[in-house]
Amino acid sequence: MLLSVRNLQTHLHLRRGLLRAVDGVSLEVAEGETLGLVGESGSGKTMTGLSLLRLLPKGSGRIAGGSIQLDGQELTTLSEAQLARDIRGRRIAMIMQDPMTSLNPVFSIGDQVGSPLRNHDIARGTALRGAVVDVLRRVRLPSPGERLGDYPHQFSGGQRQRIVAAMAIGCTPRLLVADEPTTALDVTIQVQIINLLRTIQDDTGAGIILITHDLGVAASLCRRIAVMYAGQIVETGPVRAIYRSPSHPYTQALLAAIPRLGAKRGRLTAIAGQPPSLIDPPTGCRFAARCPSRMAKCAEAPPVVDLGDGHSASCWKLAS
Amino acid sequence: MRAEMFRGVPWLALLVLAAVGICAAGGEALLPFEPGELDLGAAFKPPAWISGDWASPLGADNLGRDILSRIMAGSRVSVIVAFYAILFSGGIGAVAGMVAGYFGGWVDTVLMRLIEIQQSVPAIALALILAAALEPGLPTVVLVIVLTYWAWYARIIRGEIMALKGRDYIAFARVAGVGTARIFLRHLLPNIFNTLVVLATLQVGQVILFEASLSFLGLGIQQPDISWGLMLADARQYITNAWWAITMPGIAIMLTCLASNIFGDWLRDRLDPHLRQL
Amino acid sequence: MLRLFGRRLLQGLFSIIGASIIIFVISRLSGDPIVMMLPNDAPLSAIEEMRRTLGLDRPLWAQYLIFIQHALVGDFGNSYRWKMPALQLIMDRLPATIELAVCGLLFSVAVAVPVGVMSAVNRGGWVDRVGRVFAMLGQAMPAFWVGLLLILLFAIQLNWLPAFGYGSASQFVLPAISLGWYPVAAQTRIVRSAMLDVLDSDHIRLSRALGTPERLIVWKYALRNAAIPLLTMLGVYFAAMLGGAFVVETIFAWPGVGRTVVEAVFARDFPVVQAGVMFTSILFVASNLLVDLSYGLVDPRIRDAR
Amino acid sequence: MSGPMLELDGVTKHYTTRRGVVRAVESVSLAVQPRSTMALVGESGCGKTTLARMILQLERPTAGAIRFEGQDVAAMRGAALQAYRREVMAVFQDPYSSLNPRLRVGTIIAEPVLAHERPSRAELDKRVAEVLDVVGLPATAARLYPHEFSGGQRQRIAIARALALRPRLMVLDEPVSALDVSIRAQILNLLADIQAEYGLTYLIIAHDLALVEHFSSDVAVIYLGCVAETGPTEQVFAQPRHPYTQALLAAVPLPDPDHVLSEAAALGEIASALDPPAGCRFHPRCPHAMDICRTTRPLAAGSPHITACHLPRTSLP
Amino acid sequence: MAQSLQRIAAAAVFSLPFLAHAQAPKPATGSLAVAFGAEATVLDPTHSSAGVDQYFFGQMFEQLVRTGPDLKRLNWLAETWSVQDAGGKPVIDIHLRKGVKFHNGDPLTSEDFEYAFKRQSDKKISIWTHLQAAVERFEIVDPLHFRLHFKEGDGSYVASDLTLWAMPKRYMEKVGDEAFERAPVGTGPWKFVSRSVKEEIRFEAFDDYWNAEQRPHVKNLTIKVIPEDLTRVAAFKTGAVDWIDAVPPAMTEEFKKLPGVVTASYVAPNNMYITMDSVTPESKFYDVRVRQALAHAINVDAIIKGVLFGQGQRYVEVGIGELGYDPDLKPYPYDPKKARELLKAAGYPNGFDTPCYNLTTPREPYQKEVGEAYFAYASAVGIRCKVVGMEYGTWISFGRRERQGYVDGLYSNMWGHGLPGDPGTPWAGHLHSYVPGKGWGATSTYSDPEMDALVEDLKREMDIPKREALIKKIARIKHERVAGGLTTYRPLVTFAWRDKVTFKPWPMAFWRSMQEIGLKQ
Repeated sequence: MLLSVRNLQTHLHLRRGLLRAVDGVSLEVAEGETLGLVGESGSGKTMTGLSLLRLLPKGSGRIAGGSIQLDGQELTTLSEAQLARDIRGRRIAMIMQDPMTSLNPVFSIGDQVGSPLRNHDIARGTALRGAVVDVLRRVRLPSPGERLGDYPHQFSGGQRQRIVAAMAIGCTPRLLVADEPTTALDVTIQVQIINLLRTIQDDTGAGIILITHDLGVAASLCRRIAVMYAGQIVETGPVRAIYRSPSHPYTQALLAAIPRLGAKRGRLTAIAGQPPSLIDPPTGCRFAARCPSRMAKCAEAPPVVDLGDGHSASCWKLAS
Repeated sequence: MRAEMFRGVPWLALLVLAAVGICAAGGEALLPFEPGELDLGAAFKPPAWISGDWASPLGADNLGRDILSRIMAGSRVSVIVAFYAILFSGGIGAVAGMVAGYFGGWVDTVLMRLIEIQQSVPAIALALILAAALEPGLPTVVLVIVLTYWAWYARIIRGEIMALKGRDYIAFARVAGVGTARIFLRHLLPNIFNTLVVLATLQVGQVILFEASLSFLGLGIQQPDISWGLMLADARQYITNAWWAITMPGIAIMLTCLASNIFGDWLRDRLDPHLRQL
Repeated sequence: MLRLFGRRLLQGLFSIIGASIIIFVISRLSGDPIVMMLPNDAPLSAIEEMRRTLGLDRPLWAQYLIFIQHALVGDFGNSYRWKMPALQLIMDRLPATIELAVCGLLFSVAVAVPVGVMSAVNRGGWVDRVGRVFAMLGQAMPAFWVGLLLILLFAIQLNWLPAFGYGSASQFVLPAISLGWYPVAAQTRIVRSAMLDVLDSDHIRLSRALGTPERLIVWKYALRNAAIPLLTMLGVYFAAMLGGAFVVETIFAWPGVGRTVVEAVFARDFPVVQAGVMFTSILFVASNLLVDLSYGLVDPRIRDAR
Repeated sequence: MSGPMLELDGVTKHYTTRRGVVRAVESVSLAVQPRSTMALVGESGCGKTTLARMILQLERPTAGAIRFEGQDVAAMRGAALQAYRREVMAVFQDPYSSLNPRLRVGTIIAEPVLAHERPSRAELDKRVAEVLDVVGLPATAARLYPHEFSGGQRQRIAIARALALRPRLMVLDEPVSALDVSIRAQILNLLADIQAEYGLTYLIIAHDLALVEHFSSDVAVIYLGCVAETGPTEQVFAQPRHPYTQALLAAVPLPDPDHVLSEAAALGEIASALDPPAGCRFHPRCPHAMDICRTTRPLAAGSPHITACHLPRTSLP
Repeated sequence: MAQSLQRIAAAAVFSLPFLAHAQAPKPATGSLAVAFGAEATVLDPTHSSAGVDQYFFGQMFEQLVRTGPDLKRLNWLAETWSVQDAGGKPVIDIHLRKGVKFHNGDPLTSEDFEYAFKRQSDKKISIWTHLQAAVERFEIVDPLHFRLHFKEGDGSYVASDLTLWAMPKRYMEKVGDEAFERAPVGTGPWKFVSRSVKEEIRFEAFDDYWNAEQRPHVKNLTIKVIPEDLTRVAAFKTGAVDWIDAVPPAMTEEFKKLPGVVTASYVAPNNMYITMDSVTPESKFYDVRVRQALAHAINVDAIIKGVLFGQGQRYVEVGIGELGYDPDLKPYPYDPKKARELLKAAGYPNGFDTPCYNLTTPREPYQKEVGEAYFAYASAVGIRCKVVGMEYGTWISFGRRERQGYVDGLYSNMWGHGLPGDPGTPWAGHLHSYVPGKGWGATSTYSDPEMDALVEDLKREMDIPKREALIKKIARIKHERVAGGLTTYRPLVTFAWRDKVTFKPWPMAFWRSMQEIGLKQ
């Protein structure tokens, strides 16, 4: 297994109290596989992604437990320097949500795309330029050779996201964490980036964790899906199983709550209430308060029920 | 909620400010001596812990006047100058900034040009000439500071208002037909209030220093009024005879400025974190 | 770019004219130079004649028009006291003041940038606290007091540095510190907060995620971003330095414009006051233009936007 | 049946900026029927928000007319304008910026009422409680400040505020795009209920095509300030005629693992409104672009399903 | 050296120094840097508008007559001169010294003085034309002999060392005024080298200087300008300069104790007094008893000791060394009881309130503090002062009759009598009653026909012994009536130099003349 996360606990020490952003997440990503981490804001999906690289908010964020193994190497015990040298950008790279802000406005893109290559000793000196042009070509940036001296503002949103992708894949990482890579883009551009990610995966064979709230994007790109709610994974499984036969009440409700193109007009099925606070989360099933098929048992933590074919969900309803 | 509100309050700074406030408000009643009272026999009496006595704990100046009494009396002038200077510069600046920021157009253009003109004349030069044109003294010092600082407020408030103007609640108020007066009073003013408070707090120190510089050049507060800047300027002639005469009011200035800046910093972090750069 | 430059130039010109009107009017209100120039026992007729010679009997607006007409060709009139062209008097002093202001500014930036960066990096730590208090001290002490204390300590007690004079590098040290300490606090705050913002930005997070060493992140990638707000304010700080020079020059016997103008104000030597203030205004406008132009060097967005 | 409630006739908006003239909206003509829901859909920067702001009289059109029940909105002054302000309300996108943080919810909701009427204290409280009840919030909410509510609840407050005067037209500017999926449905349902109960007309601005299809009765697809296609939602979505509409619809990823996206539907990226392409504004991205598209602006044709495209209608796929 | 001053008696005015021309002096070597507290503006004496200008031009230019270190008047560029009578009108007859050269080598002739006279009488150039107003005609007899013909007597002409400065006519006509200002040429001991305004002026000893005995003994002299007291002191203490001007009074004691440092104090040519309106009957000070009460109320000696650190010299109307100094004229003793009695007699048993204006810009050291002390003493006997501060510019026009009218209340004032001193001009200005447009009583607060006549006589009197007697007479009356202000003190100025420096102070430039300065061999 390329990446294996076991019982990850990530805490944020805030003024208001201890926020359990990620509370016992386990997941696996195989080589060449795309895992979709789907959830609403505050569900802990981004924190899970950041925990992999230990890029938590300075001062307040801390991995409190669990293990993260990349190709069998434990990452949680590595020093900050080792992480920076061997892991970040080298073996695990990241693409962030907003292409408008994830490039440094005052450095040329040649410098920025070249930076990981330099830092990880992939290319230096005269070879660097060629390497940068090459990687920009791989993300299909038009005429890359002429644009190395240009600055981010001279590119459109879609092109910038390509440049960000180029920065990420420069050192041919084994795992790519893409955090909402298309959310800030218009639909017609979104398609282009989705296709780019697909191409990258075909080229490099890297594993991808796609973090998104958009069930459509997840469906179009992922082989497996993990649904997060309130810091925990409530359901995980192959993409078809999740969309065709969702088992957890939350997954079901989520799919019912979105309007679908081409579907019949009618009343949407809303999920009542709001997600719980993660500072003092309820014991037992965290979705219980909003769940239409809530039972008395839900006051206790639900078991993970294996539904076969790598499909599992945490729910008392399924256990019985 | 309450505990949250007082978290990290710089108590020491507040204590200093409170002491200054009490000295200023207490007036004559608190003073150990009449601050203008001469006693040539006691000239350059050192502070109590050196070889003086506890009647004049901080010693006496060249005319034998009790330094502690003078510092306490001087606090009154500092507070009065700061109060009026801040009231008027803040008031004028806030109104100008609000009007220019909200209405934009030529009003804004005129204001911006005025601010630029104001900025291109060195404050001290303007102060000097103005103080020379009018009779130097407390009202002139206040006027000079107001003329210098209103633009500072106006610029910042204008920026704030322009940002606020883009807020949807202002847009909604206009859509709903809410009158301009009410938009100013209910939406704009309360939202710049914090900024004003922070700016005013930060200005205290600047006012005190400004007054000191003017007094140093001889155009600030005039006797028989006593101000810290004036004491400092006067005592520099005796710096090697009686270091305490120049050090004590200097420390008073330093502590007050530090305290008001620290308090202002804290207020800013509490009320208006986006003003961090000021 | 050129168009913008032209517009800024026009705005600057407008400011300078505005400033000249203000200075002209207020200084004329500030009293009569004649009584200062003539001996006490000069007869009234002599006073009247002097006033006529200097054109002080004309209405204010006429005096202003004459003034501006002459000023346009570089003639600010002769100093009443120095009997030499006011322009020359000011121009001769200007280099010393500019040098002092630049040194003061350099001192403040040289302190503010490292302190601001370290404060931001070690937010809430002791470096942050100590650095900010040091910076704040400058904002809490009158410049002339600092100057006197520095002379007392470094010139008289320790005899390390000269207390006065203009020329050698060591003579710049004490005046530059007295002048430059004041804005350190504000600059530190700008750098610190800009650094905090930048360090919290997506692109720095991405840099970090891609394994850029912390040293490079802070001193290369973040600092250049954080320098922009400081750079924006440098024109304003330069003006503040020019203003501060009025006080500091007196303490350190600095042969600059500030001292000349202060003395001219006391002597009601209008041509010198006007020329002096006009030139500090022009300097201010020019430095702001320079800052505007130099943004482009640091911020490519602005380079293109114009 | 009377005429449209709101009519846009050749509405144009140009801004002069330092960098040139931004042609944000170019000759837009639309008609909104009473009790219908008209959706303006398009990608970011297409001018849909500018259109909304002109309808709300926050900006004035450079050319063209906006008519509300036959009256020119731009010409309104004084009492007429105030009357218009009473009929038209808005709900904005960001529930955090649309409520003044320093006012209590009760005051916020009462504000439009107080701008037009002088009700007694008790009556005002009653009306505030009523609208709060309509949006599903308890009457006690009136005493709290906005920051004490979640995003979804704030959006309910914003709706209550817009509803307080019982307006006839409501402009909804991306009312749910800042909200989470599970909350979105609540708000959309609420808006639908309110429309049904009070007979409101909605003008909704959105970029989410699925939402538009679900929520609106009519739709106008906007590209770079121009209307590409407009008509009854069902018709437009079922038989999109404009290549841009087609591209948009093809690009939406469906929550269906078997759906295949096609990239070729729209080429390249959106041009800038600062220097829009001549002729048909979509032509640089259009897979069917012809010579005429590069030079001549296509006229709008058809009824009620209107398209602005040079392609012969018959040859359209 | 400081004590020498105390010994100076009434001036014996004429003395003719016998100067050896026999051997050429050996050229001076070495360099010296000194620091002044104030700076001259112009270098051409004719352009001068303030006494401080003498600090620089006084080193380069010379007059016909000069006062020596012992305050005796010496014939300087004039070998001999005398006041003669020509048909009822006075004439001053002058013979120039032979062999005097300008720095550029031109010999000094009568034409140079005629040129100086013309320039000084030219309103376009000079503000001192009134000093020449009484001169009718300048007559050149031969290159070394000329006469000044007067319309009427002008006592101040004699009192101010015959006012004319030796100006190099040929050189000036060649280069013009502006170039002259940048490279002045005189006959004095120091040759101009360079100047940087607000910074320094450099001189070089003039090898061909006519006076072989009284001359500098160092080649290069740099005068630095350092106005701030502490900075100037620091410059001296750190060795950047070896001689400083105006040691701050508070530091004089400390300086006297410094090893290897010589200090000396001299009386500055300024006379301090307190003015009050004695003309308007409504004025509280119209009554002579109130003025006398004030005179008894203020303890000037204590102020000199306490506030001025002894850096002041008490004077009564006329100072020591001045023409007409009268050792028998004693100040009113400090006697608050007497003061209260006088007030009571004048109808103010409970005293009264009055505004008191204090000059806050220090023209003289610690002047503001002295003012505060004056007013504190006055208040103590019942002349209750409401102190109002005045900045210099305001003060300058404050007492001027044609602008201000009479000011209610007390204000501190000053008008220098010069060095060695003659009160003729100041008395014309503040003792004579105000006559609009005539220059009489420009700042006067007093009016008395008897006094007016006496002051007018003094103005005309050119005969020194008669003049002296007249001054003594006026001083007595002035003192009795506390007329034209209550005289208090003359400030002292202290110089300090390292003992490797030899320095003999001459009163020119208020003791800052570098006539005799050098380095010990």
